Amino acid sequence: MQVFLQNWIYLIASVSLIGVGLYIVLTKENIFRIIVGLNIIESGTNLFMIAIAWHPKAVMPIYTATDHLAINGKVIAADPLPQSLVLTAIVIGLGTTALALAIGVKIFEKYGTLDVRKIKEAEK
Amino acid sequence: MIIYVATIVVIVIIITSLIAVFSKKLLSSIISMGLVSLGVSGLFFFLQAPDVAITEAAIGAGLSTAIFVIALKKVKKGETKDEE
Amino acid sequence: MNIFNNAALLIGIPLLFAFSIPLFGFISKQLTKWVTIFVVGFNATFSLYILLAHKFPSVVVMGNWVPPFGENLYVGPVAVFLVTVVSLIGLLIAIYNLWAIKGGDVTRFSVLFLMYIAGASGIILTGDIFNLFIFMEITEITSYALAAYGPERRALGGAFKFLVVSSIGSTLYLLGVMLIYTQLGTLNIAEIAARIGQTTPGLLTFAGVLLVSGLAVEAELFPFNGWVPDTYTGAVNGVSAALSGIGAIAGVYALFRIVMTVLGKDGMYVLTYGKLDLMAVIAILATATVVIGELSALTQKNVKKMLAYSSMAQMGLVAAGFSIGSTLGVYGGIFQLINHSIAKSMLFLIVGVLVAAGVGERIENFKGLWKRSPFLSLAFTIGAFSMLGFPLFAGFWSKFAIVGASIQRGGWYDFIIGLVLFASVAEAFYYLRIVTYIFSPTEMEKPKIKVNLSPAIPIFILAVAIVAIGVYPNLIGNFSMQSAGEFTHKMKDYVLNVIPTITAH
Amino acid sequence: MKNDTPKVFKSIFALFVVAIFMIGLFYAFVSMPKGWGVNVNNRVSRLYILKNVRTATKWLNSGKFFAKGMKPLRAEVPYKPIKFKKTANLEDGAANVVTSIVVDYRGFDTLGEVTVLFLAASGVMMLLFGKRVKPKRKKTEPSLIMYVGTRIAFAVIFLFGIYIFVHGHLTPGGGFPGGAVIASGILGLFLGRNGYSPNHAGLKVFESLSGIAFVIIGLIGLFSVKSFLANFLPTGIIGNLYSAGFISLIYIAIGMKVGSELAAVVDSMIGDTKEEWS
Repeated sequence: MQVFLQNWIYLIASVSLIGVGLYIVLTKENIFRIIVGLNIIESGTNLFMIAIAWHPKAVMPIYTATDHLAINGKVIAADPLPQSLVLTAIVIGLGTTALALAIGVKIFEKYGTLDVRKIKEAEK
Repeated sequence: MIIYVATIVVIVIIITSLIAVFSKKLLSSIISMGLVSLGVSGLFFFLQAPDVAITEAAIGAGLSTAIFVIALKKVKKGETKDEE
Repeated sequence: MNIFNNAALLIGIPLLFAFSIPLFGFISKQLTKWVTIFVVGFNATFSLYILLAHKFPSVVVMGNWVPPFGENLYVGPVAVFLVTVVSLIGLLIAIYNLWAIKGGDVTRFSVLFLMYIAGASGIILTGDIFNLFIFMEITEITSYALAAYGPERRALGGAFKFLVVSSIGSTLYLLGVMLIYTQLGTLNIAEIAARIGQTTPGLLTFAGVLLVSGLAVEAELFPFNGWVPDTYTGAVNGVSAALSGIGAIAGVYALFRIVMTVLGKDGMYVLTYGKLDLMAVIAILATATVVIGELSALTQKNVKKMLAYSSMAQMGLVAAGFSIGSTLGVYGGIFQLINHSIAKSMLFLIVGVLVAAGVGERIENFKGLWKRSPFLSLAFTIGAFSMLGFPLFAGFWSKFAIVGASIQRGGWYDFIIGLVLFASVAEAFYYLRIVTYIFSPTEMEKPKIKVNLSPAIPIFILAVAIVAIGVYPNLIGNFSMQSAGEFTHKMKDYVLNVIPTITAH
Repeated sequence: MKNDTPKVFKSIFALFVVAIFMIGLFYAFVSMPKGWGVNVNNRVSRLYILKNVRTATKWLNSGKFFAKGMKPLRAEVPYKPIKFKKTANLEDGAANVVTSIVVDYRGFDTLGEVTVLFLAASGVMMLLFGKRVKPKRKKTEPSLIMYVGTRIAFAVIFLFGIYIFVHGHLTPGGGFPGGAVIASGILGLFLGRNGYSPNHAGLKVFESLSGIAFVIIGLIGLFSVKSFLANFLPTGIIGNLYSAGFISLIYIAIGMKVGSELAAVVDSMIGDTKEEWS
């Protein structure tokens, strides 16, 4: 049980989050809800990237906590490279969210609605 | 056993994300998105990534949700009748 | 490995000035546009110098960590050639913007426009698969913001659509990158390209599908190009020109750098590793793109929307050319890509001038344009002829090359001949319709259109370029041929130039 | 999508897409190393953790690094023990390995990342640009406690943010969370008083100057060490505050930039504007 959870629980979580986010983006009509969906997708992706960097005996990749990130020449720390990539991805996600919200606010100012269908009708 | 705690957190996160799908009010959807981010940042801590956990908590869960709520205040009228 | 670290200035100088443009904005708004012109001009000059002084192939090492341990830029034949084209077209559009962009936050517009060009150059130059993602985000974020700029409200809808589609696309790309990382433990394109055969085929297939679907958004391939018409139509014309002239080059380059260099096998015709040949998949997607794009363009009454659909179809042709997989096919694809960028950005600029003069975007508005402005009419005709591949115009040679490549490959790739013919016939139909409208007489006398110097210069230069390439195709053709080899011979022309000792054990 | 598509079909279609996607990912996961199978020693991160890229570079240049069949010998790069607060003059002095990757080994990514945030903030400001107008709605005035409390809290939060990014090379954290913390302090000021508005010109100048500082640090590397974004300062003893070369300088620049940028984003989001096209 424990081994199964260690292998799969984070992957299941990340894939479910991506799936839920994708479902929101595909079905919802409100612009803000679509942005919520994008955010959830992003959380799922970040979780996936961290999950592949981890193994059950991992320690934090920081020398402040311990001198022994490697024992007998074998590294035991969690993989720091995906972690640094996720830092980047989080900040990029914030940028996209802010820009999307600004576009959404602007759409509401000019169309008076946040519903994608009504915006499409107003264009015709 | 930290893995069982993590399992509980994962279940909570998935339930919260489903609330984001099915809730009628936009605000509760946004708040549950923030909670998902917070839970994910907790998982990052279990996954030995404290840097990412801090960043996700400050940016993903905190500031992102705050900007969302501010933007929502500007479009207060758009919230109510769009979802049917 | 030749090291030429000063080429980092191609990214560094635009960044430096982009950060300082808000300070220039305190002095004058017009000044910020001149700063953009100056910086893009610097990029164009510098890349032209690298091209002509033959400083390539070389590697730019970032932070003193040589590849595959750190990040690097690869200044190969493709990169130099495409960066030169991107910065020259960007320079011309920046000159056009000098006149066209007024009102709103001009300072921030200049920042975004400058970084759009720099981001496209970064996509083309980078040698790291995650760095590619960062530059993709830079171009995408700038293009959402630029596409949403303008007084018209339809711009916002297009920008939002683009945002949603390409955010999902970049997430898929990131997942694909991480799947490859779990197998090979590196992010350097050269090392991945050399060792891609060591991965598990099933995982690699799925990773390849994810990468292709992420990159197809910017390359405007079929199921991922729903954003194209709305975004191109909604944006102001300078931005539409930049999207079709600069963004398209960067998108196609990224797609085929990943598919051919990273996932491809070395050989006479490039196939990809994994259980699925992604080059064949792309050929099918490209065919669908061409058919849908041309058929939709036929029914449009709005010239801008028609240009948008035509742009989509042309990108399909480019992808079809690449997907043949031989050096000749890639040559045709690159050549077609350059011709499309030049002609399409010129057409969008002309539409911009006409809209500003009050002519309008509908096809009926173009009636009797010849009397009102011979210069614009002639330029539009040149662009249209190049698009449909009329002999002695630039587009002819590239379509000819694609047909030649598909004959050389043979097999079921022969259908690309039919595809090119179909595209040419459809394009002839809708472009010549506009041309006949332009030259048909009208009863009503309308005032002449006065074209300012600032939009006239780029239109004139682009028109001259089309005619020059048409008369003397080797002007671009030689460089295209040189760059095509880099895509098809990945070990010799890419990997060994970046990591020379990878095969010395 | 047509307007009259029934909602059920749309949901079924979405579920279908999601299901295909999830099945594909699980299919990929089966053949992926996970849990006990993850081996950091085969990845390039091993070199970053051991801070031994220079040795690997030497091997690479002599053709020893790639074995037959192009297999890299990352797992055999020798391990030199690193003692916290004792070992000096490592090739990268940051005790936090994630920081050393973010700023040093993959510093170019971080420059791009800062640029992305800058461009997003520019986009928000460009879209919401216009003449400031009085809000139509009547707002409730925050109480005096709120007003005073946020101001006191701001000082503490500001200090905490600075702590986070100055200690980025020693403890978890760094420029981005530090900047975000500062921005949330400023957000508190917005909540504390109606009509609070920061000094816009000051924010702009601050943002530009810190961005320019980052690029100039990179250019100094280009002209002194002959490589863009190369470390040109001594790395000192690992674990000391004054160590790790240019990492703290870059993190200070990033922290300042992110803080002022996000504050500007919040400011343009909160304010009501009326756009004007001349």
